[in-house]
Amino acid sequence: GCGSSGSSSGGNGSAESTGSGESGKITLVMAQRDEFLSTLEAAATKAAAEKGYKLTAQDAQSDSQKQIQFVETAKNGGEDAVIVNPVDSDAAQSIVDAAGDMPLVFVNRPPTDLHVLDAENVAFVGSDEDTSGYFQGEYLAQYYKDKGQTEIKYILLQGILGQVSQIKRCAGVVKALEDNGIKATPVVELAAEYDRAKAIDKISPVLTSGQEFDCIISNNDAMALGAVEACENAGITIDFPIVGIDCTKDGAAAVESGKMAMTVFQNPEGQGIGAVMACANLIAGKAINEGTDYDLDSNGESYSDSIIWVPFEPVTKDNVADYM
Amino acid sequence: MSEEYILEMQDIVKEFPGVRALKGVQLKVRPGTVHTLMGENGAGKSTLMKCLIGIQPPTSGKIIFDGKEVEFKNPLQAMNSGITMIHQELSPVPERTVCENLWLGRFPMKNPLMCDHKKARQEALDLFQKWKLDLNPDDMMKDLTVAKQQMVEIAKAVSYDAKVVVMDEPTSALTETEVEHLFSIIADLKSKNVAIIYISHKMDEIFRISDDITVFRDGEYVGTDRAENLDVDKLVTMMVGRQVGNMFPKVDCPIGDVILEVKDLASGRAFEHVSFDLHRGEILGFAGLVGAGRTEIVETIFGIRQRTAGQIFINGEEVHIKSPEDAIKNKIGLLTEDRRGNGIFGLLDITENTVMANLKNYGFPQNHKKMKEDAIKWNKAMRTKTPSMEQKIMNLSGGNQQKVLVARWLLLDPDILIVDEPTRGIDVGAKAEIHSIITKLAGEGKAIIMISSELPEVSGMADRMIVMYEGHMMGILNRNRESDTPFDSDEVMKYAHGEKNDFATAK
Amino acid sequence: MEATKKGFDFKKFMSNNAMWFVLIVLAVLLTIARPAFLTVANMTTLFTSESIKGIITCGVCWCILSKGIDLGPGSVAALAAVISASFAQQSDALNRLHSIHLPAIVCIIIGMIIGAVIGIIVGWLVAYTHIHPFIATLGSQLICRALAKMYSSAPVSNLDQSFRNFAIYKIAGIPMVVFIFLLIFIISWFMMTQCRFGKNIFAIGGNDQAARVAGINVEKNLVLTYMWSGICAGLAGALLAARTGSADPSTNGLQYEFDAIAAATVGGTSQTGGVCRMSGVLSGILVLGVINNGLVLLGANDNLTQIIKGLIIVGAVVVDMRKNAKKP
Amino acid sequence: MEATKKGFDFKKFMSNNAMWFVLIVLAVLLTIARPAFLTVANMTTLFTSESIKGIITCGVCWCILSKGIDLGPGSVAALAAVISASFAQQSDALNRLHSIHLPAIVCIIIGMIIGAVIGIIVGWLVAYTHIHPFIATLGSQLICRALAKMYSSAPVSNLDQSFRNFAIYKIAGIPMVVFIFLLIFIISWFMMTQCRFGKNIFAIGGNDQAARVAGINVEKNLVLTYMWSGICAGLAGALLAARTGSADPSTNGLQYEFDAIAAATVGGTSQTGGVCRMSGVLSGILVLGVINNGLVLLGANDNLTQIIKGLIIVGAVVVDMRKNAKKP
Ligand SMILES: Nc1ncnc2c1ncn2[C@@H]1O[C@H](COP(=O)(O)OP(=O)(O)OP(=O)(O)O)[C@@H](O)[C@H]1O
Ligand SMILES: Nc1ncnc2c1ncn2[C@@H]1O[C@H](COP(=O)(O)OP(=O)(O)OP(=O)(O)O)[C@@H](O)[C@H]1O
Ligand SMILES: [Mg+2]
Ligand SMILES: [Mg+2]
Repeated sequence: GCGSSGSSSGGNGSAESTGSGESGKITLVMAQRDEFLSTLEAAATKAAAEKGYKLTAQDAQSDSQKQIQFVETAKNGGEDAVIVNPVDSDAAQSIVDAAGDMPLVFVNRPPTDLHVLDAENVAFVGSDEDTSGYFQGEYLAQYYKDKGQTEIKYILLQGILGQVSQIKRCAGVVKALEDNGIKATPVVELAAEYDRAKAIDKISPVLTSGQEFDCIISNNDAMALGAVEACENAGITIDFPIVGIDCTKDGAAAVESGKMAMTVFQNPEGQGIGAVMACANLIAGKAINEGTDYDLDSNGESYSDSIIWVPFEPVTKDNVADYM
Repeated sequence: MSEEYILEMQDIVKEFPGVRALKGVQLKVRPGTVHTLMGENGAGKSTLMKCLIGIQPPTSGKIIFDGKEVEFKNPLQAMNSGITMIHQELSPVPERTVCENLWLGRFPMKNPLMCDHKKARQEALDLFQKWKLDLNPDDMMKDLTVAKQQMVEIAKAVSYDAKVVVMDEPTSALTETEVEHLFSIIADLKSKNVAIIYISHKMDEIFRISDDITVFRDGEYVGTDRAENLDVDKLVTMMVGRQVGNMFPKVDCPIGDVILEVKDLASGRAFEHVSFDLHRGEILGFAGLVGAGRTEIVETIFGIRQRTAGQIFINGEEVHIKSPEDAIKNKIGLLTEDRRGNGIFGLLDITENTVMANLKNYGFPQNHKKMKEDAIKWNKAMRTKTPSMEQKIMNLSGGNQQKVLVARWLLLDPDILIVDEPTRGIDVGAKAEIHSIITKLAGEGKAIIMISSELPEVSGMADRMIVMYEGHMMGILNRNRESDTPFDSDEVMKYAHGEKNDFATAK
Repeated sequence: MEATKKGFDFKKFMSNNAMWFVLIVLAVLLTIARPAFLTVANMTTLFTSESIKGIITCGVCWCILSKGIDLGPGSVAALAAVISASFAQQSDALNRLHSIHLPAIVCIIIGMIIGAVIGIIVGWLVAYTHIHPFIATLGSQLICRALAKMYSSAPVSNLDQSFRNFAIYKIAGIPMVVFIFLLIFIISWFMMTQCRFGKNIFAIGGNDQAARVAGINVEKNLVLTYMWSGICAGLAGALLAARTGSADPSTNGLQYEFDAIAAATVGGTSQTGGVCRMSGVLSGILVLGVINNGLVLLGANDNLTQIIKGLIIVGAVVVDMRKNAKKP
Repeated sequence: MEATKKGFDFKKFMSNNAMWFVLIVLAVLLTIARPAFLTVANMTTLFTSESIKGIITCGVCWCILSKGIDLGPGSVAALAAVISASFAQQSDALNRLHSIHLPAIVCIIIGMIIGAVIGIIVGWLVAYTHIHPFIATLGSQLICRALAKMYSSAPVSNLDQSFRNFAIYKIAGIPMVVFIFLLIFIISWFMMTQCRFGKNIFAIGGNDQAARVAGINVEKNLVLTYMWSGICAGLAGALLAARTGSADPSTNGLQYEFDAIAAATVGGTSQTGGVCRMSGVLSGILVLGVINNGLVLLGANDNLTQIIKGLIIVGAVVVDMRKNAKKP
């Protein structure tokens, strides 16, 4: 039961079309299977069932080739639409090619070149990764402005190096700090591959060696929670902000208890439901956001009507209750 | 000696870490002769040959071949210059055909890129025909008997038009017919002025074919002489540095109760209808040609091989031996014929190798002190030659490895000891020692089964002899205690070739 | 002992070709369950998606044959992918790594050269220092992955069409990458059965002492083996970039080595060295391909797919072992 | 031949303990570069971080000793982690998997039992079907990871403090997990040097045929070997959950098997079987630990860390090989 009041609105849309008697098949191709994507999958499966579709999920295990294969196989198998969470956002064109004229919805990670969405049958539903890190940065900037501090040193826990989410989240937080007039320098940048245990192991030597830092910035909640563990193990009182992204259940709990200062809610259920709705709308030839609460992209680009943004939402102690 | 030497090796020194295997030895070989190299196990014979053909470069020394000083970096260079070798330890590539093994590393080519399979096969056939070898180029190497694999090695060695052929114990896996065959090949090579360096521990062979004999002892050169100037006693004295007594110190001891009874035993097609009994104090010999199925019988009794029919009784009670573990529980020991394959633990030291079948006796936690004491005791009894008990067994010479294995089974103190080719590749001195130990064990009331492809050995030691032919028992012969020739060897050979069969009706 | 029968040996034929029968059975079952399986379109998909791993398998099977292993190909492919792709970026690419632009074929060759160089280093280590291939190639796996990420922290995309055509250009509806795979397969087969190099590797894998004693230059041949595996991995990497239109240093080729090793082993290549048949390797590649493809068509849950895949790999090898079954 | 000198053999001592010297050199260099390295706090951190992988290494080295390999531990650990953690969830946990709650020690034992069962299955396959351990354990890797994800798609968190204390409770400032690692290490050492089981495995790894003839029950001992490796992996998984406070089916234990194999091999365990010393294994674990820890302290870029790690693993094994240098 996650989902804030404002974010689970996809449900409204699905309720309208329940019992419409449609029957079809949708394949969901996930880049890998983790907590976030599993939640997304569950929401999408439920929404699809309500719309009369049978949704099958596939795990591409971080192999962009396999992803293309899944799409082609889905096409060969006569699926009605395919939802893809791309392994490599730069390889979106080849996925579009593989899908041919089958409706295709990218979810969660946007294609690097958004012009692939120009095709009739292609859409994107997701959250803007440029903003996730930015929210972290804005929060931190505010925090230090309040303290009257303009120079900070941070420890950065990175995801899998080279992945788009890692790159954008790191860039976003740095940019936000800069934009808000905070001079931030890294103490150390550690690649803990989104893993809690690796985060503990990597950050512990830094903590015990007594290096000075002002905050810990993490690319996701799991690593942030690892940092919390490591601090507790090392007997360090957490009087500095630790920030994460995802707002997993554990992450939200940690924000509530004050162990983490903030996280950024990325709405897996909204993305899952939105993707299924976009599929249904593509098949029916309607506007892709029909029946959802989400807006289309407003930049007025040629592909704007093919994008649904499910916003990131900063979560702090003040509003964490909405996300639990 | 005024003849030109085709090969001269001078002052060869070879050092291994902790061991000086060769301490400045020499060897001079005349063309068109058989030059035999003799010495106890570990004297350095194989090592010298490996130095010669470039497998292990000598630490120092000079090699003059065909008038030029040479130093081969690898076997290929040696082969290309005209020296080939049949190695002591067989080394076939089991998963390939005879043909491919024959042309290993020098497969005939159709063009610079492609192999010529047709030509390879044809040349193999021609070669086999020329040397009258009963080999099929298309057979998988792993399906051949050891003897046939050895014949492939021989074919390989003679197929190079070499000037010197080294044969390191070529007959240890051959039957008499094949040995005769090899000797005719050697004669042929001699007539073509090829020199043969021959290494063997079998005295009768040596005196039949040698022209010159060189003796080493402990990595040192003892001397060289014409074969006709030597006899067995002189030679043994040169090798061992002392006289060796009776080769077959058979002592007649009282034969006791039946301890082992085998009834109608079979294992697949390897052998069938094998029945015999074995008494305490008895040495039961198994004779037959290589491939007669003797090894399979004892492997089946010992539980290595699956029994498909028949019963085994020990002390009158039927036993079901499914693994060597069971066999050892029933106080049976087996010294296997394949020392490297299923005997030694190359990476472990002598102590561990000695106690390995006996670990149960060292308690929990294991008593290492007692292990070492036992190992020292039994290896002393076997006169194993080793720098220390911590030496890895793979660094010992073959004969010394064999002694460690004998020590292993003696330590176990089995009631029934089965020895399969116990003296294969062992020097005369050690051979006599092993024989006397076997005799002593029989005297203590143990029962012994002894397999040997050397008829004199079985004849010399056995109380009774079972002769096998192609997986069937042909006859059981009793020792004639009065005669000088306890078994009639003509008779034995008739059984062994299947020309005579006392059990024809049993089939 | 009995003389072996002459003529056609049915049992031997069966056991030598067991995987092909497994393949046929799988294909029939799948076609019954999902007629979409046995269509030209789906077969094209199957071959196309197995081609790149197939190329890697054609290299890795040599290492296994030589009694070694190669854990590097996935990472080598990633490194080759980013580097070769970086020379094939369109001039107006969003995130161009550098401004050097080379003809497509040269980019592909660069990928192969990268693989070859790494292969030579690994082979040298294996041959001359006697370090176990498992460790040498584990090292190359770690190092190449890191090098790929250092070379470019983000995916290298916006690649030339001429470069991409090496993978996706279609002849008679079949993408180029399939033809390249077949070419590599044939070269591998040719080397293994027709050239002295192949015979040498069989000998080295079967009994390296025997090979050495027979005058085979074991070291040189081992270096060549790992070089070949490297070349295949490098080519696979370049084609991977060409096929997906992007070279991603962090995910390209992840775990490909395991799929390749599994395919080779399912195809009867023995991990104890000295046994390999290219026809078997092909059957292994296809069995894994059919499983991957078929289970997707059946809509199986992917966790279940992994379990079935694991069971089939193990099961196939167990079945295959029975023909080499050691006597008791 | 001459007798070797009696008494202290310096050269042998050096070559047997080469890794300890490497370790000391590394430690000295690091301490000079970063005095924070050689502090009690950091040493505690280092040991704590390496303990879980160390436990896995104590199991994997047995498989390598027996001439096998175990690629399963990482996934087995993940499976054991989610299952054992699911029985230790607080009653008010956010996402409780089920309502069964068991005492902490029982949860840990459940983890070990899971490992043992998988180990027995794998060991049985290896021993009785003669399938190569690489394949058998590759299968267990795939299957266990999938099972873990099936068991729970999200991390299992909100664990009992009593369960977590098995890893994090501190005695004299040192977390329990370190003591458990040392206990497992000592058990491993004891079995290897003082028990018949250890000698049996040395024999099997050195020459399995000879071991059989010497009356050793090869099959039973192999099953026990993989069972022990499974137990270690299962325990490691449970402790991983206890340490991090959460069991994540998709990331727990990823690639741990490689770190373990690398540690064992750096510590002188030979991949060709029959050679292993627990003191060496410990040195291997610590060398890798020092690298991991030290490079973080030096603030090295992660990619660089991977490269250095790769080079050191390979380099260490090359150095170590020189003592076993095979004669040609
Ligand atoms: N690689 C090695 N390392 C250490 N010592 C070795 C090595 N190879 C051989 N030796 C030693 O060199 C000596 C000579 O061995 P070699 O094999 O040449 O004896 P041999 O005369 O052929 O004996 P055999 O009749 O048993 O075959 C032996 O003492 C052996 O222990
Ligand atoms: N791996 C095998 N595959 C097929 N047949 C075999 C195999 N091993 C042995 N045989 C057959 O079993 C029979 C006996 O073999 P073996 O040569 O071991 O006999 P042996 O009497 O023990 O001879 P020796 O002990 O003198 O070598 C032969 O007919 C042989 O062909
Ligand atoms: Mg010799
Ligand atoms: Mg025999």
